[in-house]
Order: sequence, then C-alpha cells, then structure tokens
Amino acid sequence: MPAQARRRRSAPQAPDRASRDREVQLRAFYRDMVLIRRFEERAARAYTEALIGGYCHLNLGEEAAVVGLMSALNPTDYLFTNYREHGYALMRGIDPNRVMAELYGRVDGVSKGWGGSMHMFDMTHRLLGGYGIVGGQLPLATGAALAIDYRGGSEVVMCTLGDGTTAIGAFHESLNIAALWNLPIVFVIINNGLGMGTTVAKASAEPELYKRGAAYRMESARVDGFDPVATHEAAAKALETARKGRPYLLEVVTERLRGHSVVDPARYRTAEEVERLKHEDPLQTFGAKLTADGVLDPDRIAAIEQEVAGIVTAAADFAASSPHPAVTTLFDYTYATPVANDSRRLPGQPLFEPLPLPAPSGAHA
Amino acid sequence: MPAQARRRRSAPQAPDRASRDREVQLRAFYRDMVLIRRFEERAARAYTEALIGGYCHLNLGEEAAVVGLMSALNPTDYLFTNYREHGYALMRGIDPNRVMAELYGRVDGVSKGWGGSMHMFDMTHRLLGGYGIVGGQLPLATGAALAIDYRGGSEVVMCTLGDGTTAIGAFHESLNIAALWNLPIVFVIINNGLGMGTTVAKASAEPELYKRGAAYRMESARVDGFDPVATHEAAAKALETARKGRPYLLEVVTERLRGHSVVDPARYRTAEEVERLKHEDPLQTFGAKLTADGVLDPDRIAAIEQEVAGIVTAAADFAASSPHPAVTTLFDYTYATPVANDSRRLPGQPLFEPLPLPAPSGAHA
Amino acid sequence: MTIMTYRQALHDTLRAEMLRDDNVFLMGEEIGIFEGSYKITAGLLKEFGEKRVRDTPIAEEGFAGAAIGAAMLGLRPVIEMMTINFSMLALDQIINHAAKIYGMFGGQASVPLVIRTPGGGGQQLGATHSQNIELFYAFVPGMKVVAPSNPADAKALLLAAIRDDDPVLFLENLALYNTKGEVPDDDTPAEIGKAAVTRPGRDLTLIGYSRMAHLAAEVATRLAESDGLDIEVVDLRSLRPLDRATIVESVKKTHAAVVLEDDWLTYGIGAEVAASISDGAFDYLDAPVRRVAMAEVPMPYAKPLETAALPSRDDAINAIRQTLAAVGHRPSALALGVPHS
Amino acid sequence: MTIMTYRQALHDTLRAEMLRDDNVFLMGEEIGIFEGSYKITAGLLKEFGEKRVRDTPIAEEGFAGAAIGAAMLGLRPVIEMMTINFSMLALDQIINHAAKIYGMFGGQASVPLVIRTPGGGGQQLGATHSQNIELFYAFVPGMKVVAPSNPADAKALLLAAIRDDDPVLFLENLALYNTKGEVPDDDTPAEIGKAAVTRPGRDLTLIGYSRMAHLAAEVATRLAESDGLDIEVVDLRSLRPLDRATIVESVKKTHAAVVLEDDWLTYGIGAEVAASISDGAFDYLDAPVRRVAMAEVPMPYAKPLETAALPSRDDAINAIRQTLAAVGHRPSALALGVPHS
Ligand SMILES: Cc1ncc(C[n+]2csc(CCOP(=O)(O)OP(=O)(O)O)c2C)c(N)n1
Ligand SMILES: Cc1ncc(C[n+]2csc(CCOP(=O)(O)OP(=O)(O)O)c2C)c(N)n1
Ligand SMILES: [Mg+2]
Ligand SMILES: [Mg+2]
Repeated sequence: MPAQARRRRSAPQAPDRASRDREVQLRAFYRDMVLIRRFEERAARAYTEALIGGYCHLNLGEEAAVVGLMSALNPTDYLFTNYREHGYALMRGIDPNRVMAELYGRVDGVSKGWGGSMHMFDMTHRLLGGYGIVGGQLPLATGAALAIDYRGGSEVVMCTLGDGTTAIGAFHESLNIAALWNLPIVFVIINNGLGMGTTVAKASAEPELYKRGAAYRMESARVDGFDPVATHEAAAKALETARKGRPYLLEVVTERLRGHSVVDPARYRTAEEVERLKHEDPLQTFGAKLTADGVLDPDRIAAIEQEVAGIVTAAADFAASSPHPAVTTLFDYTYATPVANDSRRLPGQPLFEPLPLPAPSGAHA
Repeated sequence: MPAQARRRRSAPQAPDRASRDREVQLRAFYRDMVLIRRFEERAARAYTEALIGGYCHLNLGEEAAVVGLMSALNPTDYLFTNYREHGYALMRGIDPNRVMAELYGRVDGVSKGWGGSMHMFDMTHRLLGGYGIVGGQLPLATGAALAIDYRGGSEVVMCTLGDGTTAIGAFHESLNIAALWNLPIVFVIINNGLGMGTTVAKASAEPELYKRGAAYRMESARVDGFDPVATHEAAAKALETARKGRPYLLEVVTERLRGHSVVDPARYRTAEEVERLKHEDPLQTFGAKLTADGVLDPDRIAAIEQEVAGIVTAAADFAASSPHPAVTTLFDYTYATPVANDSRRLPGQPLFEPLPLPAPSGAHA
Repeated sequence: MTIMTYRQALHDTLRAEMLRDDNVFLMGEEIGIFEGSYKITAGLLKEFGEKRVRDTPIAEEGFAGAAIGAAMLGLRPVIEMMTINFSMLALDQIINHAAKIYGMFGGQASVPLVIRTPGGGGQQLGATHSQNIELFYAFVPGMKVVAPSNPADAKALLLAAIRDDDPVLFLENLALYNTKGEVPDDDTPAEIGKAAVTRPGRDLTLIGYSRMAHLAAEVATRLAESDGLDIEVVDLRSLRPLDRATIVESVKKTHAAVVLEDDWLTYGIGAEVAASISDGAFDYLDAPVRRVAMAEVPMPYAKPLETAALPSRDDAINAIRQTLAAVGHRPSALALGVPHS
Repeated sequence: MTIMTYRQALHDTLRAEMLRDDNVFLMGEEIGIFEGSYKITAGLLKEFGEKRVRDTPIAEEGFAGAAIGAAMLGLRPVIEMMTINFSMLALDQIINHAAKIYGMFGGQASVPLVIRTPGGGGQQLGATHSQNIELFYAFVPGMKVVAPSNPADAKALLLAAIRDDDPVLFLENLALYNTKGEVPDDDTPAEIGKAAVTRPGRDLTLIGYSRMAHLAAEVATRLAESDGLDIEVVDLRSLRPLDRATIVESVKKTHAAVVLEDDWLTYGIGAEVAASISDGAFDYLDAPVRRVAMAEVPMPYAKPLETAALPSRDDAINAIRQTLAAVGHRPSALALGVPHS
C-alpha cells in the first residue's frame, strides 16, 4: 500500500506530534514518488525485454503530481484516468505485483491480462479504468458522478486527462454536463507540456488550460505538479468543492521526462529542452528540498531506495511467474449476461457443422 | 434580390444624401424582414397543404437577426448555417422562386430538390449549405476559412448556429482550431432561447453564450437580435476582425415565435411566455420605431406588403409548376467522379442477371 | 391481452420498469419537457421528476458516455437517441467504451445500458436523417441489438433489454410507432438472440426485421390470397446475436429465401443473412437468396426519388415471384407482372 | 521498377502529389513534428512547411470536418487518422457530411478528400485499438474505400484517391508498412472499383484485401508447393465499390471460394463477398463459401489470447483444405491435419 495511505488514518495531534507527522508525511510522499519512479523504470526495462507488449506510457516526471493527487482522495472516491496510469494504480493501493502482472498480460493482473498497460481497473480500490481513447474517460467519469448524485452518496469522482485532451469534443460536452448538473467531480488536467510531440501552444488556443473552466462557470486553478504538497493541497480543495456539488477543474503543471511511450525516442525535442529536463526532475528537486530541510538524509534515502527496489523486483518476479490466460477463456468476457447464439468461434472454425477433415477444437455456435 | 443588396453599391455621400440613404437602408431592412416573414408564413401554409414534406424550420422571430447579419456580408463572403435557413437564402440574394421550389422538392430548387428545407445550397451566392446535423456545419465552415487562408484570400466565412448547438463537441473543436490557426471566420450564435423545448439555462452551464469565446481567447460580443441595425453593426465589426485573421464569436439574442418546426405546437411554453411573445415581435417593434421616426408610414408599409405578397405568391406558383425530379436521375449524384461497379440498382432489381419474370426497369450494375 | 400501439407498448413498459426498479432512469434530448420527438416518454417527466427523466444538452457523446459511466456504478439507464442517425456522434462512447468495458477489464464491470433509437426513412427527411445504420452496432462483439416489429415484441424485448447487464441497442422505427397489435399483460421478457417464425409456410422463407418484418407478414398474407402461396415469415428480432439456426432451419424446409431490409444492400444486414443461408442450407437451396433493400444513394428529399429508393411491397412481391419462378414453382397466372412501384 | 516498402511507397506518393498540385496538403495528429505515428509523413514538414503539413489538435471530428470544408472550396486535403479506431470520433463528419454533400445539394459541391488510416491488430494494443471497421465506410453510398495489399497498389491507389473528386477512405495496415515489393516508376493511378486476380488458378478462389490479400498470396504459393494446389487469388483492392464481376468470374471457373478477412465474421466484409458469390455463381459453386475471420470478442491484450483471436495462416490453410475436401478435391496425403494455431 502507498505509504501516504497510512498517514490518512492518523488522528488529530498535539503541535509537536503534528510537526513530526508532517515530516512522516513528507517522507511518505518522497517514498511513494520513488516507488513510481523505480516501478516505471522497471516496466521500461521489461518492455525492452519483450515481456510487455502494446503501448506502454510511463509516469516518469509526473511522480509528484500523481502522489499529491492520490493522497487527497478518500478510499471511497472514484478515479478515472487516461492510459498513463501505472503510478495512479499503485497510489490507489493496488498491489504492485498485480499492476506489473497486468503489464505482462498475466492472469494475476488487475485486469486479468485483458487490458494491459493502458487499461488497469480495480473496483475495490475504485480505479475505474485507464482508457486508451483520448477523452474517452471524461463522459464516463461524469456518469459515475451522476450515479453518486442519483444515490445521494458523498463520494467524489476524480478524472485525470492530458493537456492534449482539452481539445477534444468530449472535454467540452463532459464539463458542460457536469457543471450544469452540479455533479461531484474534479477534472484534473495533467499538463506535461506535450501531446505526443505537439506542444500546448500548438494544440490549445487558450494555453492556460485551467481557464477553460470559465466556459462552464466552473471553479478552476493551476498548481505546480513538481510539488507534491502543493498538489495535495490543491486537490484537497478541489475535492472539497466537488463534494458540495460544485465540479472543479484543476491543472497540474508537470513534465514528461521521456518519450510519449516507451518506444518514442522523442527526437522532436530540442537540445536545450533535453538539457533543461536533466535538471528538472521532481524526484531530485523534492529530495534535495527535504534533505535541506532535514527531513531526509542519505541513510533514509538509501533505505527508501532499498525498500522500493525490493517491491519492484518482487513485482517483476511475481509477474513473470504468473500464468498466461488460457485460450479457453477467450469467450468468457464478451457478455456479462449469457445470450443465445453468441458466437464462440475461433478463426479456423466453420460457421456450420465441421467438414470431414480434422476440425480445430474449441467452442461452437 | 434583397433590397439591402442594392444599398451596398451606393457611393460615399454628402450629409443630406447620407441621411436619406440611411432612411433608404432602414426601409430596406424593414422590407427584407417583411419578405422573410411572409415567405415563412407561406411555407408554413404550403406545409399544411402537404406541398412541403420532411422537417421544416422557420425563421419567424429571427427576421431582424437574419437581415442584420446578411446585410453585413460581402457578396464574396461565405455562409454556413443550420437547417433553419430559408431567410438566409433569400438574403444572400437567391431567387425566392428557387428557395420555394426547394421546399417543394422540385428540379428548380436551389438544391434541385435533393436537399429540402434543411439543405439549401448555392455556390454562386456563396450559401454553402444549411445542415441538418446539429453542429455539423461548424467544422465545415472552419475548413472553408482554412481554404481561404491557404490561398491568401480576403473573404470571410460566417457560420451560424443555434444556442443549443453550443453544447456539442464540434463547437469546441471548431472554435479551438479556428482560433489556434487565426482563421477568417465569424461564428454567430442565434440565441432564440430554445433548443427544441429545452431552454438555454437547462442546456448550458454558461448561459451567457458569447462568453464561451474566452476558452479560445476569441473576441466575442452579444447583440440584440430584434434590432437589425445593431445586429448589422455588430456583424460588420465581427467580420472586420475576422478579415484580419482574428476569428470572432457573436451572440445574437432573438426569439422563436412559433414551434421548433412547423409541426410543433410548442405546448411546453407557459401561458405567460405565449402572452409575452404576442408583444415581442421584431417586425412590429421595428416597424413601429421606423414609423415613429417618420421613416415609414402606413402607405409605405402597405406598398412593401404588396410588393412582398407578389414575390411570395409568385414563388409559390413557380414552385408548384416546377417539375418533380425524374426517377431516372436517382443515381446521378452519388459520386462526382464516376467509378467502376457503382451500384445503380433499384430496390426491386436483383444483384445479378434478372430472372424470367418481368423485371423492373432502370439502370443495372 | 390488450390492443395498443407500438408507441404505447414502449411507453407503458418504460413506465412499468421505472416503477419496478429505482435504478432505471431515462436520459436523452427533449425527452422531458418536450415529451420526446416521437412522444414515447410523454408524461413520464411529470410522473417521475427530473432525476428519473433527464433532459440533456445536445451532446450525444457526452450523455451517452454519462449513461455508460452511471451503468458502471450499477444504475440502469435507458437513453434515447432521437434518431439512429445522431447516434453516430456517440459511436466512440458506445463501441469503444460500452461494448468494451466488460471485456477490456476482464469482466470486472458490466454496462447495463439500453439505447433506444428509431431508424426509418420515407419521411422526406433527406440524406442525413434517413439512414439505417443498425449494422454499425450489430457488427460489434459486446453489443446486443434487438429490433422489434410489433407492439408485443416491443414490450417483451424492451423488458429483456432493460434487465440485461450488457449494452443493448434497441432499434425502433418511425413507421411502426402508430401500428397496433395485441400485447400480453404479463411482464415476461423475450429472449435476446432468438428469431421468431411469425408465419409458418412451405414455399419460401421471407426474412425481415423491424419495419420489414411487419411488411413481410403483410406480403405473405397478401400472396396467400392472390397467388395461393404458402410463405414462411422469419422475424429476426435480434440482430446481434443473430439466430442463424432458426433461419437455416426454415430454408432447409422451404428451399428458397428472400430477405427484406431497410438499409443499403451492399454490406447490409441482409448480406450476413444471405451468406449464412447459402452456407448452412447449401444443399437445400434451390435458388439464390434474393435481397430487397434500399437503393445505394444518399437519400434525396424529393418524394418521387425517395419512393423509388425505398424497398416497396411490390418490390418484395416481385422478388418472391421471381425467386419462386427460378425454383420452378408455378405462380397462378393471375399473379404475374405486378407493376413496379 | 524500384523495390521499396509499403511505407516508402506511401511517403513518396504523398510527396510527389504535393509537388504536382499545390492544392494537395496534409493534416492530422502528430504528422509533422512527430513525423507521424508510423512515420509515413517523415520529412514532409521540413520540406513543405506548416501550411502544407499541418499538425492538428487532438480533435478528429474537428480536423476531419475542416478538411471536408476545405475540399468543398477546391483544396485536396489528405488527412491521416492515426488508426482507423479513432476515425469513429469523426464518423459524423465523414458519413453525414463528406459522403452526403455531393448528393444532398444536388451535385453542386464535391468533396475531394482522402482519409488515410491504418487498420490492423496483432500488436497487443487491446480492445479499443485493434478493430477493423472499414465496413462502416464501405457500407455508405457516397464513400469510396480502397485497401492496397502491396507497395505497388499503395502507390497506384493513393494516386487515384488523391485525384478523385469524392471522399476516399484509404485503408492501410500496421502489419504491411514494412513489407517490400516492386513499384513502377511511372505515375499511373489504379482504377478504383476494380479487384485484381493476383494469381491465376483452377482449384479454388482465395479472396482477401489489405493484409489478408498479402496472406492469401503467401498461402497460395505455399499450398502449391506442399499440396500441389492451383489456387486463384483475388485481391479486392476496392471495398466500395465492390467488384463483384471479377470475384464471381473467378468462382465460376474454380467452383469453390474461401474469404480471408481481418475483421469480425458476422456482418463483416466477407459476408457481402460470400453472399454475392452464392448469388452470382449459384449454379457453379460446389461447396459453401468459407470465411476465415477474427474471433468475435473485444480483443484481449494478453498475447496468447490475441493470437488465438486473429486468423492465422494455418486457419486459412485448414479452411482451404476442408473446402476442397467438401468439393471432392483430393489433397495429397502429406497435407492432412495441419495443427490448429
Ligand atoms: C481519440 C484518440 N485520438 C488519438 C489518439 C492517439 N494518442 C494517444 S496519446 C495521444 C496524446 C495525448 O496527449 P495528452 O492528452 O497530453 O496526454 P499525455 O500522453 O501527455 O499523458 C494521442 C494523440 C488516441 N489514443 N485517441
Ligand atoms: C446531432 C444532432 N442531435 C440532435 C438533433 C435533433 N435536433 C434538431 S434541431 C435541435 C435543436 C437545436 O437547437 P438550436 O441549436 O438552439 O437551434 P434552433 O433550432 O433553435 O435554431 C435538435 C436537438 C440533430 N438534428 N442533430
Ligand atoms: Mg500531455
Ligand atoms: Mg435555439
């Protein structure tokens, strides 16, 4: 479980205890950022080793944003994200083994190997899906908020999306509906400056993305996504507002340290940009700050790295040893309600009774 | 041709001439409003007489808006509208006979009877279509502006849409693209207060629709659509801005005096609303004002009504006597470039060589 | 049994299901204050209030997606797409999301959603408003698609769709709303995925769905009188899954088949029906399966052109006679040469 | 003749057409700075500048519609939909507008637009990114749909598409981009609406398009060696219009047919092909037309499941042998029982 989750349970404290708790929280933030960083690095390696397939988008550079946002959610709140969601899955408290197993496409994966990197889902931890279609999660998240409102529940939905996603129609339709119906939802723009290779300036006529909330009379704000504390506080405020039935638009400004996906060399980046990014790393920045403030020291950092290394290695081992889904399960998830005449035919099977020659095995409609 | 079109050609004038010209223009506006009013009333009658079919949406209540907007366009500017476009077609200078003939679905119609009420098109008068899909015209109009920009032309595209249309994704995508690329286009929201029966308040989280321009850093304004002069001036300013490559969003506030379409009794309207509308009629308001200002008098009004009655009656007669399209033309407009193996089969015809019994006539693939 | 219109059957069933289950609610454009473009939801806003009968902005993708999200949390939304043409704007949410969520996440969340929408044509609505694109949904695994042709099926299939845990495209038809028929009073849902032999016969199998199943029944009755023909009518009722067994069984008996459809011929629903018959009844078929469908053009507004483009009763009759002639069946002299409409 | 990849043929043809005609320009997501998700447009932004090679925001409906509007004014946009899956978000603009404008307005404005987009599967991209929905476009009058299977056709059909005055869906395939072949140096466009017999034969007609036409050729060659079979291969090349004459002609000669397709079986492209053959070659066909297609499930991410769901070479080979066995053709003993993949 993410360290910050433990913090959530701490009761009101006396001042001295409080400052100690604060240090605990700051270290927890750092530790969680390290967990995401190392997990993603391990995933990148597994991809190059062909243990992971398809598209694989990493949270490298977004660790502070992810930690700050997720630490503000109640366990009962719901989360919808885009396809760049490994870190979010970890921070929602999903076992890293199951997250890595999903990347490997194994039966113990959070989506049983059916979703892969882009499509992690876990109802108990209320991660209602990473989604591969740009903008696809927004109407869904709006509908989840509608269901909460319909039942008079007190949960809130958080829906993250990328900067590039603010240009798509679903963004407009969803924010308008959410604001019109006063739904408990926070839309979070993770502004990492790029679509795939397209900058915000080239994609959005209003580059200060949070200002788009105005078109829906929706309260909005922008926060520094390299600062997990500031992000946590901004998210807490947004969630509080949404819980009162006033949807909120939060823009979290961050960076994407690597290519769009594992296979993207990001050649479109200028030398200066590449150079700049070397020195703009939320993990370094936050770690240095905490060290300067005496909250962290080399030993503590080493200990954290060691703990995390153990988790990540264990996750990779677990994933590697988890079985591949059996071909016999291919037709298990087409329909939730079984239906007459459903096609359960493999490509090699004829529509009607097999002909004399040895016919392939498998189900038959 | 619309009377105001004549005005456009008048050269710079001495002050006295100028004020006379102004009166001429005001009377021209009034006359054009009367033309739209009587034309639409005639169309409604023809619909009840089953001479017009399908959906038929009228500009009743929007006459001042239509006249004010259209009088600000250059003949070379392009216009895209929604399906409520009869008045726009007339004001672009299209022969009323051909507009009515389209409603009747005859060969002399502006779209040769293929489009009907919702789909009027005339390249020479640069009406690039009424469109029946809500929001469908916005991306198209944006593309037309792109083509102008691509060729370095000086024309501007005007794209009208209804208040209800601001909720759809295409609105957002189009305005963002137009602003991002500095295209010469003016988006005009005809705010008649209703979708079909849904009010702006129930459809838009930002009911002051023109303010949505802010999400694209697009200049925008709202104008009284019952005042043709104010509308004309607001449109002129918007077009001038767009001609400089700065797209513009103009909201024209008006009323829909009847149902959504000819067949809609508008039962959803409250008694007060119905009562209010009796006294809110742009034709009455503007006519009364001009009379008070001595620009109009009962004789002039009678003369205008008589001229217009003649035009409208002639249009109906022309339409009624225009031939129906021949069934032999059914396959003429599937493709602009003829293509091998195109299906030119009537529903009764077999795919392959006809069988013994008498087969239906017509083309054969 | 009560005699009522197709519209009434839909309205009453929606109402009954809303009374039965608090999780059932309606969303769509103009379904509340306006009472629905075709008045299926008339009176329901007054009875159930805005929470259960929700007017949406004009945003097909947005409200369809919202319904999907609500369904993921266990509500049972029944949404109305004003006509199937407009559902194209929500296609991404329906096909890339509603139809994928159950499988893509390994069966963790289902999407109990009903999408009610009328197809049709023949109302002079022009090229963009006269399309029959049920194919787009029938093609997609994860979707279920039903298409009732009469009031009784409208009720039974709507009951089944609402109580099903998967997304169901419920195809209605503009031309059927005012048609009447007997409707059973009990609430027995139909079985999705099953076709029905609505008229037994020996001479030829006539296949249709929605409006065309209605026309098929009419044509069969007429030809029994005029030509003394004994035509078996199969109403597909479910387009996905498609009940090949029932269709093939019938053709194995009649040895001839004609498919009536309101959509375009090439790649239309009838293509799969014809291909399946030609495969499953290969040794029984005495003539090619004949398809009667819409002319392959953007639908013109002008009435004579629209009429020519739409499959008519006479087209169906000619196709049947030509097919029977091809198999060597003797139609009564009287019956020859019905003029082409 | 020059030997080059399918990707190179597309790239060079785009470049040549842009040099030939100033009205030709490119629009799409990430086609410029990023050089295209699959690098078809690599280098073109540098050469032609932002006016001719336009990166768009992520707004499929918006930029597709903008291309249509620009085409109405006489430009000749060639847009890229990153994959055919995302084209669903632009479906309203493509089907309700691009395909309707010429007819709906009585032939006053044409839409010379090319929509390039790859289909495919087999890359573990999951349920939403592995669909083959060319059917949605092939079904619609007013659209033209072409699907080259080799570099030479990629060039000739792209030339034809760009010079055509109607909207053309140009289907590419992820698995074909790196395949090589001879490409003629001259600029002769192919004829849209025509299939090609890419391999003459007498025993059976094997039909495919795009990647499956490529596979068909491979399978035919292999079975010639292993089983001494003489298989005729028909590459559809154009899905709309569909060249029924060429297909039926071939089957009248071979008396047997197998269709290979990458989309789902029920209602897929193969349904129309099979129905047309069963009709047009009714008296010549000695066995049912067999279709080999994708399993009807939301495509899973896990490799073994994806592999099982996709039609394989062995599936094609088994289908051919079973069909020939059914018509009484004797395959060499050696050939029996290729294990099912
Ligand atoms: C509808 C749709 N269009 C295009 C794509 C291809 N695509 C995948 S990610 C991406 C860029 C998204 O950028 P952003 O929203 O900023 O998210 P980020 O990747 O930066 O997290 C694009 C264009 C897609 N998946 N879906
Ligand atoms: C995409 C789409 N959805 C729904 C409709 C049905 N419809 C036709 S007009 C209309 C209301 C439009 O209202 P508004 O934009 O205000 O235009 P107005 O009719 O007032 O001119 C609706 C919902 C449609 N034609 N297209
Ligand atoms: Mg981004
Ligand atoms: Mg309105």
